[in-house]
Amino acid sequence: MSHILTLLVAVPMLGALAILFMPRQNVKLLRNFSVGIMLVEFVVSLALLWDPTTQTRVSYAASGFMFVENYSWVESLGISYKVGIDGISLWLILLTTALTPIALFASWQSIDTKIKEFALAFLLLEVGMLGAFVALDLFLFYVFWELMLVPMYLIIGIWGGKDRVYAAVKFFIYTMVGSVLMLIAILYIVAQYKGVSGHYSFDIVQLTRLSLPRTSQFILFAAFGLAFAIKVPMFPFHTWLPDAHVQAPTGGSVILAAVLLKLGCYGFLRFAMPLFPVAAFESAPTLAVFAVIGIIYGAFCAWRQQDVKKLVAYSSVSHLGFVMLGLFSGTTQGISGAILQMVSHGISTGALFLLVGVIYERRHTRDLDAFGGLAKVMPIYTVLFIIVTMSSIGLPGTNGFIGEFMILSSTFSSPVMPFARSFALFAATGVILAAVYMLHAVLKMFWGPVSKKENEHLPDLTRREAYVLAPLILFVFWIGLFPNTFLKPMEPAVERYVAAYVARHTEASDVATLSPDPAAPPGSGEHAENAPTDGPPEARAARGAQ
Amino acid sequence: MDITLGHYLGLSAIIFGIGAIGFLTRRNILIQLMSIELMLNSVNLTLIAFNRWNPGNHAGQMFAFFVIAVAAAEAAVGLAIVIALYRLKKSVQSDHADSLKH
Amino acid sequence: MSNAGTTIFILFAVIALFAAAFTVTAKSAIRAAVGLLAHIISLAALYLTLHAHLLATLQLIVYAGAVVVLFIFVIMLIGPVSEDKGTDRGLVSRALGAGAMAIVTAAIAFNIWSFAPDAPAITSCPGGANAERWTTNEQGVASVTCGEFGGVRSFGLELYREAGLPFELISILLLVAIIGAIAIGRGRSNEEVEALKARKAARLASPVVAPEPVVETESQPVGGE
Amino acid sequence: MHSDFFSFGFDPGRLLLWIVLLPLFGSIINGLAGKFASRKMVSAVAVGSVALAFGLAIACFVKLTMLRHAAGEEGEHARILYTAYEWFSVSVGNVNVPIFVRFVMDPLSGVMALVITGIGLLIHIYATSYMSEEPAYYRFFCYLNLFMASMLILVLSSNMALMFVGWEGVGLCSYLLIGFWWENPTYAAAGKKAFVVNRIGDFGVLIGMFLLVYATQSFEFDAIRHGAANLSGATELAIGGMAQADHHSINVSMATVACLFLFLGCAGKSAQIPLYVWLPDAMAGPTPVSALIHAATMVTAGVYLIVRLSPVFVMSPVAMSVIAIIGASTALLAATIALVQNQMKKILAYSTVSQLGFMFAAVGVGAFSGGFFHVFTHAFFKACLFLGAGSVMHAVHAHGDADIRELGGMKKFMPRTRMTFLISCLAIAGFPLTSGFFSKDDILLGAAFVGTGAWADYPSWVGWLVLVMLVIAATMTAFYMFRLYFLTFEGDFRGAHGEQHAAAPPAPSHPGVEGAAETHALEASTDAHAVAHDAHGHDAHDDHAHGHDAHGHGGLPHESNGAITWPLMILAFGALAVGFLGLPHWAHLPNIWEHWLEPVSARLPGVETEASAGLGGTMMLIGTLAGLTGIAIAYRWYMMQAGETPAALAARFPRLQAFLMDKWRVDELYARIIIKPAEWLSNFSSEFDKVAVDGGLTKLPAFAAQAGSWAFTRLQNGLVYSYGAVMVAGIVAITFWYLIPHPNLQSAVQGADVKYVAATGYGYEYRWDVDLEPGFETNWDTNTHEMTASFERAARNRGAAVMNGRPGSPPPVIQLRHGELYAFNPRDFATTEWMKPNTDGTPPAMTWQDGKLLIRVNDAEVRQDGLPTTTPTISLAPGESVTIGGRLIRAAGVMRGTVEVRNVFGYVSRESVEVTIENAMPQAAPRGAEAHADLRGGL
Repeated sequence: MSHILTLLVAVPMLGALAILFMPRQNVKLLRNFSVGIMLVEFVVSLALLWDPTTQTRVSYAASGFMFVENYSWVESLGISYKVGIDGISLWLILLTTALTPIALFASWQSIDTKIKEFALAFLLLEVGMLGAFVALDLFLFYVFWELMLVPMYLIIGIWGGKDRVYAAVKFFIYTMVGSVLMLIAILYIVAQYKGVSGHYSFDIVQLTRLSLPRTSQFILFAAFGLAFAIKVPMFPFHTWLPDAHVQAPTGGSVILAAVLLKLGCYGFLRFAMPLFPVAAFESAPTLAVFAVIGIIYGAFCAWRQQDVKKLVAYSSVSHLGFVMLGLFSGTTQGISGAILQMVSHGISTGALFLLVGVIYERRHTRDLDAFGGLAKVMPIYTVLFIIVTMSSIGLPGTNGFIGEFMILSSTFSSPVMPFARSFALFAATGVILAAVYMLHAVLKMFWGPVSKKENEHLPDLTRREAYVLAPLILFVFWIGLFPNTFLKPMEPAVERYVAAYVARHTEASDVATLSPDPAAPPGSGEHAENAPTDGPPEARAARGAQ
Repeated sequence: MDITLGHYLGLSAIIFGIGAIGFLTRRNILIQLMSIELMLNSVNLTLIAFNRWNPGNHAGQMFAFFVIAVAAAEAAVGLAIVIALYRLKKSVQSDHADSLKH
Repeated sequence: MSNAGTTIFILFAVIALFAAAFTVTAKSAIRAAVGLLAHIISLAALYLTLHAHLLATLQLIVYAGAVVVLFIFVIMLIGPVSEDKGTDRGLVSRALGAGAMAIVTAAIAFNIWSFAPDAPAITSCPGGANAERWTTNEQGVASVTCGEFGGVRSFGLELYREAGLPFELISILLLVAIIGAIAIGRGRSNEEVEALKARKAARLASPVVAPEPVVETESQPVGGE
Repeated sequence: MHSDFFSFGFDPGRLLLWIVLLPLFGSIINGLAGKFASRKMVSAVAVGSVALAFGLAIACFVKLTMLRHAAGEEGEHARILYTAYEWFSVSVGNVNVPIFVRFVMDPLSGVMALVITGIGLLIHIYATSYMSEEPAYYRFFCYLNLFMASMLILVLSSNMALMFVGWEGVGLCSYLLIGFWWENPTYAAAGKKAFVVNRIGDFGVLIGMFLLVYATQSFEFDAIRHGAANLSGATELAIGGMAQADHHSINVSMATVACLFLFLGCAGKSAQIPLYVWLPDAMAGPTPVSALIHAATMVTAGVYLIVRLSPVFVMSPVAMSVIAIIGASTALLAATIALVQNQMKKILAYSTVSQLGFMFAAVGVGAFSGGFFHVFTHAFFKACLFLGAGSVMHAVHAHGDADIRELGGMKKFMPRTRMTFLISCLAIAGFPLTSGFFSKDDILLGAAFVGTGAWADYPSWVGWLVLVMLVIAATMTAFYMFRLYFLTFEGDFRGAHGEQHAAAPPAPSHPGVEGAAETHALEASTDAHAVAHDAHGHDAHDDHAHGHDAHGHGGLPHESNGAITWPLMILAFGALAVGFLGLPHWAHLPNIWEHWLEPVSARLPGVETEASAGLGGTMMLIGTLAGLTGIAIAYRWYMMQAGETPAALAARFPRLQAFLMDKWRVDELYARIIIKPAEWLSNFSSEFDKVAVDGGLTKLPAFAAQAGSWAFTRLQNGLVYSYGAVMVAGIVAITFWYLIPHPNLQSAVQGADVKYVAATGYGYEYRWDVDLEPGFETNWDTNTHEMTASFERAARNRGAAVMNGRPGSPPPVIQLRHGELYAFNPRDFATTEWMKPNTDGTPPAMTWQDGKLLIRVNDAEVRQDGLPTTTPTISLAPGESVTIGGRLIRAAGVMRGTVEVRNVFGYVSRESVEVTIENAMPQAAPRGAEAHADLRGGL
C-alpha cells in the first residue's frame, strides 16, 4: 500500500512545523523554504501520475479508489483516517499542488510583513485543501474543510486590503454557516447508519450504501448543498466572494479562486450527490436554474465593475455556474467537462488574478478608469492578459472552451434532467456576456491612448512575473488543444459515478436501508450486519404509532 | 396524629420556599445570605429526616454534616465579599453591584 | 412517635416557620439575624426528634455560635447602611420570581403532605417492628448499632471509616475559605488604591486603553526587514 | 505536375494538416521572434508560409479532382480526410460522441481553401508593401497568418466542433485586426463591437450545433448531412425541455429551429440583418485586412456553412425563406446606404454587406451552387476593389479612408489601378461576361425559379419578392459602384491632401494622434453627421491619419509599386475570367462549377426539373438591364453633369438623405433597444447585488443577529433577583415534570409476541391493558413495568394490509382502524377499481374479520401462492399474501398496548402504543429486519 497521499498531506504540514522553528528575521530563508517545500510537494504529487517504482504511468481505469490508506482513528465512533483518490480528484489535487507554489512565489513580491506567519498560513492552507480532496472519511473531510478556512481567514484578514477585516469575517461566517449545517447533517447520517448497521462509520464508501427516506434526503441534501453552494459560490450565496477577492492579497485571491471554490463543486460531486441521490436528482433542475441565473447574473454584474478584481470575481460566479450546470446534467461528459472546467477556471482565473496583481503592484489601484493604453507601455503584459482573457471567454483552442463546450452540449441533450435544453440555451448566452465584460475590461485597460501620466513609464513584466505566468499559459493551450490528456484518466471514474447516480435516483424508502457492500467478499465476517437474521434488536423493533 | 416523614419533608419544603422567596425578593445582601442559610438548613432537615427512616447507616446525617461545613465556609466568604462590596460601593444592596451587565 | 414527640415537632416546626418568615421579612438586618438564630435553634430541636444528636449540637455550635455571630459582626461593622431601603427596582422580576417560587413550594408541600407512606414511628430497638432496618444496610451488614444511631461514637466511626476523603476535602475547603475570606475582606493597601485610581483616570482621559506594563516588556521588535 | 506525385504512398491528408499548420507556425514565429527580426524576414515567413499553404492546397485540390475522376460514378464522394487525433468527447443522451481534430477536403472546402490561400497570398504580398511603414509590422503579419490558419481550420474541418474553432478564431483575428491601431479608441471599440456581435452569432451556431448533434448524434458534417432527413417536420421539438414534456412542445420541426439558430450565427459572421452593424465599422482595420477578412473570406463563412449544411437547410422551407428574405433585405438596405456614402471604404463595406445579402438570398432560395459561386466571384472583384481603394489611398496619402469628393482624375496618375478597379466595378455591376454577371444571374434565376412554384413546399411569393428586391439592389449596386468609380478616377483631381502632407512634418512618431485634428476638421465640414456619431464608435471613418504609409514624397498621386499592382491585376483577371466556370446551364453550356459542387450542395426535395431557357434568358436580360441602368444613371449624373441631380435630390429630400447617410440609424436604434437596456440590466444587477442579495443575505442576518444580541443583553441586567427569577422558571419546569409520571412506552416484536416496556421511576406503579378488550387486565403493581402479549390471542378484530405499491420500494403499510373500510394512498394505487364498491350495505371491499383480512375483488387478476384463483372473496391470515392486479397485498395484524403509571403522589399517566405485525405467524420467516427499523429510534 502506497503512502503517497499521506505524504502529500504531511509534507506541507512538516514544512509548516519547520517554519515554526525558523528565525523570523531570516526573510530569505523563510521565503525560499516555503516555496521549496511546495515545489517538493508538487514533485511528490506527480507520483499520482507516474509511478517511479514501477516506472509506469498510473492507470485510473481500475474501479474504486486508488492509493487508499485506512487507519482507525476514533474506533468507538467509527472515525478513521481514510484517504484515497480517483480520476475525479486527481486533477484537482494536481491543480492545488501546482498553483500553491505559484501563488506563494508571486506573493513574495508584495508580502513584506509577518513573512513567517504568511508562509505558515499558506502551508496550512495547502494541508487543508489537499486533505479535503483526498479524504474519504466524512469526519476527516470535515476536519480538513474547516482547517482550510482558518488560514484563508487570516490571509485575507491580515495581509488584505483596506476593508480586509470585513471581508475576512464575511468569508468566515458565510462558510461557517454552511459547514455547521453540514456537520449536523453528517452526524445525522452517521446516526442513521448506526441505526441500520449497528455500528458507526464515517467512511464515505460505507455511507453511500445507505439509502435514506426521501424527506430526510432532501433535508440533508439541503444542508450539504448549502455548505457547498456557499463555497462554490452559487447565486445567491456569492456576495462574500467579490469582497473576499478584492480584499485578499494576490496569492490569496489566486488560491481562493483556483482551489477553494473548487472544493464546493467537489463536495457536491463527492459527497452531496452520491449520499443523497434521490434528492440530488430531483433538485437538479432547481439547482440548475440557480446555476444558470448565476451565469447570466454574474456576467451582468461583472460588466459594471470598476474594480478589475471584482470583475474577475463576478466572472468566477458566472464560470462556476457552468460547472454546477455540468455537475447536475447527470451525463458523463457533462461531469467530466465540469471537472475540466474547474481546472481550467483555476488556471485562467488564477492567471487573471496574478496579472491583476502585477498591475496593482505598479499602480496601487485596480480601477479600470485609472488605466488605458497599457498596450503601449506593457506589450508583453498585454499579450498575456489577452491570452488569459480569451481563455476566460472560452475561445476555442484555449482551456476555457473545452469545459464550457462539454458542459453545454452534454447538458443540452441530457437524458436525465428535465428542461435541460432550456438551461443550456440560457447558459449559452453567458458565452456572449463573457465577451462583453471581459472585452470591456480589455478595452478600458489596454486600448486607446495612454491617457494617464502615471501609466506612461510602467515597466513591463519582470522576468520573475513571466516565470510565474508561463506555466499557466502553457496549460491554457495544453488543455485547449489536447484535453484528452486530462479527460482520459477521469473518464472511468466519472462513468461509474454517472451510472451509480442515474441508477440510484429512485432509491428512496420509508426508512433507512443499507444496500449490500459490494466491496465485502462474500461470507466475510466483517460485515455481519448485513446478514438478515440477527440484526440488533432495535432494528427489528416494530413500528411505533402515536 | 403521627408525625411521619411526609411532615418533615413538607416542613422542609416550606422553609426552602421561604428562603428562596427571601433570596429573590430582598435586595440586602446580608439578608439574601441568610435566606441561603435557610435553604441550606431546610435541605439538612430533609437529609436528616430521610436518614431517620433509613437508619441502617448515617449517610443522610453525614451529608448534613458536610453541608453545615460548606455553609460555614460559604458564610465566611460571602460575608467577606459583603465587606469588600461595602468598601467599594458603600452599600450592601445587591442591585448596586450591577457592573456585570450587558 | 409519641404524643410528646408530636407536640415537640409541632411546636418547633411552627417556631421554625415563623422565624424563617421573620428572617426574610425583617426590615433590619439585625432583626433578621435574630430570626435566623431562632430558626436555627428550633431546627436543632427538630434534629433531636430525628435522633441526630450530634448534628443538633453541631448545628448550635456552628450556626448559632459561628455563622450568626459572624453575621451580626458584619452588620455591626457596616452599621446603618445595612438597613434595607425600599425601592421599586426590579419589582416585576422579583414579584414574578417570588410568586412562581411560592406556587412551586405550595405544590411540593401539598403533594408531600398528602403522600404519607407507611412510615412507622421508630421508638424501639431490635425486636420492634422495624428490627431489620436497624440492623442491616443494603448489603445486609449492620453498621449502626441500635441505640447508638446519631450518637457521636456511631457517627464518628462511620464518618472516618466511610467518608475519610470527603472529610479531608471539606477541611481543605474550609482552609481555602478562610484564606479567601481574609484575602477578600482585607481590602487593598493605600498604595494599591492610589495606583488603581491613577489607572482609572488615565483610562478615562484617553479613549485608547493604555497597554499593560507587563505586556510592554514582553514585546519584541517584529522582524521582516 | 504528374500523377506520380500523388500516388507514391504519401498520405495526402497529411498535407491538409500542413495547410493549416504552416500559417499557424508562421504566425507563431512572427509573434515570438518578429520583434527582433527584420521586415524582410517577417514578410518572408508570412508570405512564405501562405505561399506554401497555397501550394499544398493546389496539390490537394488536384489530388481531389484526380480522385474524383478515378472514382467515376462514385466520384461524388471523393474527398481527402485526415484525422489528427481525438480532441475530446461530449455526451449526447447516453452516448459518448467523440470529437476529432479531423480535416477534410471535398469540393466545397477545396474551393474555399484555394480562395483563402490564393487570395490570401496576393493580399499578403500586397500588404508587404502597403504596410511597409507600419511600426508593428510583425504584429500585423502575425495576426494575418493567424487569421489564415483559423480560416483554413474553419473550412477544412470535417466536423462542426472543429469548425467552431476556426469560426471563433477568425472572429478573434478580426477583433485584433480591426483594433490593430488600438491607440484610437474608436478603432478599438469597433474591434470589440465586431467581436461581441460575432459572439451573438456564435451563440446561434452553438445552439444550432447542439440541436443538430442532439438529433444526429454526431458532430461530423457527413453524418449530419446524412441524418438531415430525420430532421424534417416529423420531429417535434420540446422547447421547454425533454421531449416527453408534451404540453411544452411547439410544433416546429427540429430543422427549422436548428437552421434559424445556425442562420443567426451566419448572420453574425456574414453581416446580415440584424447583425450586420459591425462590418462597416470594421473598416477601421488596415485595408488589406478589409480586403481579406471583411470582403473575400471571413464574411463568406456564413454562406459556406449554409452550403455545407444545405441538406439540413432544405429540410426547412420556413428557415430558407427567412434566410432569403433577410438576405434580400440586407442587400437592399446596404445598397441604399451605399448610395450616399462618400468614403471609399465605407461604400465598399456596404457594398460587401449588400453582396453578402445576395449570397444569402441565393442560398435562401435554394440556389446553393449559385450563392457559393457568388462567394467565389465576389472574393475576386471585392478583394480587387478594396486593394484598389487601398492603392488610391496610398497614392493620395489618405490614410484610413478617402473621401471620394476629394479625389477625381486618378486614372491619369494610376492607370493600372484604374483598369483593375474598372474591371471589378463592371464585375460587381454584373456587366455581361464578367464574373459577377454569371453569378448574379444564377442568383436571380434561382429566385425566379422558386417563384414559379417549382419547389412545392416553398412559398413562391418569397421567390418573387426576393427577385424584385435583388433587382433593385443590383441596379443600385451598379449605380453606386460607378459613382465611386467616376468620382474617383474620372474628371479632375480635386484633392488637396497631397499638398497638405507635403507641408506636414514627416512620419509622426505617434500614429493616430497627430494629424487627426486636421483631417477631422475637414471631415466635420463635409460630413456633419459623422461627428455626431462618433460617440457610438461605429462611424470611425476619418478622424485619423496614420503615419504608417506616409512615404514622405508628397506632391501629386502616383501609381503604386509592383507588390501592390500585381495582385490587383491578378485579381482583376480573376474578376473577368472566373465567371466562365459557371456558364448558365439553361443555355446548354458546360457549368463546371455546378458540376463540381454537386456532391455538396443539396438538391431541393421534390424538385426534378430545371429552370427553362426562357426563364433563364429573361433573368439574364433583367440582370443585365439592371446593371446597365445603374451604370447609365451614374454616368449621366457624375460624368455628364457634375453631380447636380444628386445634389438637387439631396436638397429636395434632406431628411431622406440624412437618413441614408446615417445608415438608417440602425446603430442608434440598437443603442436604444439593446445596448441601453443591457447596460441598464447590468447596472441593475450590480445594484441588486449590493442591495438585495448582499442586503438580504448578509446585512439582514447581521442586523437580526445584532438585534437578537441586543435583546438578550437586556436580560443581563446585573441584578441578582432577575437571574434568580430565571432560575425559578427552570425550577418550576423541573418540578412539574417530576410531579407527573412518564411511562415512555416502548414496544418490540418478539416472534409472535409483543413486548411492551414502560419506564421505571421511584414509586411508580403500573397497570396494563394489552388485549384489545376494554379494561385493564392487571392491577396496580410496582413490579410490572414490562408486559408481554400474544399476538394470536389479541389480534382479532383489527388488522392492516401491507401493500407493495411500487416495485422495488419497501411496502407502505396501510392500517385499518375500527370502523374503517380501507385506507389507500392514491399515489400508491393508480386505481382501486379492482375492489367492489361499498354500497347498499354490502360488506366492505376490505375488512378484518375474525383475525383474517377479507378482500372482495372485482374482475381483477388474482394470484395466490403464484396460482390464479377466481374466488370473489379472499381471506388472508396475518402474514399471508395475495397479488391483485399486479399489486402484492399482505395481511398484517395490529396490536395495541396501554399502560397507566401512578407515582407516589397519586398522579396517573396513560400511554398507548400500536404495533403492526407483518409477519407474526410462526410459519412466516422474519423479513429483513433493517427494512423496518423503529421509526422513533431511527429519527
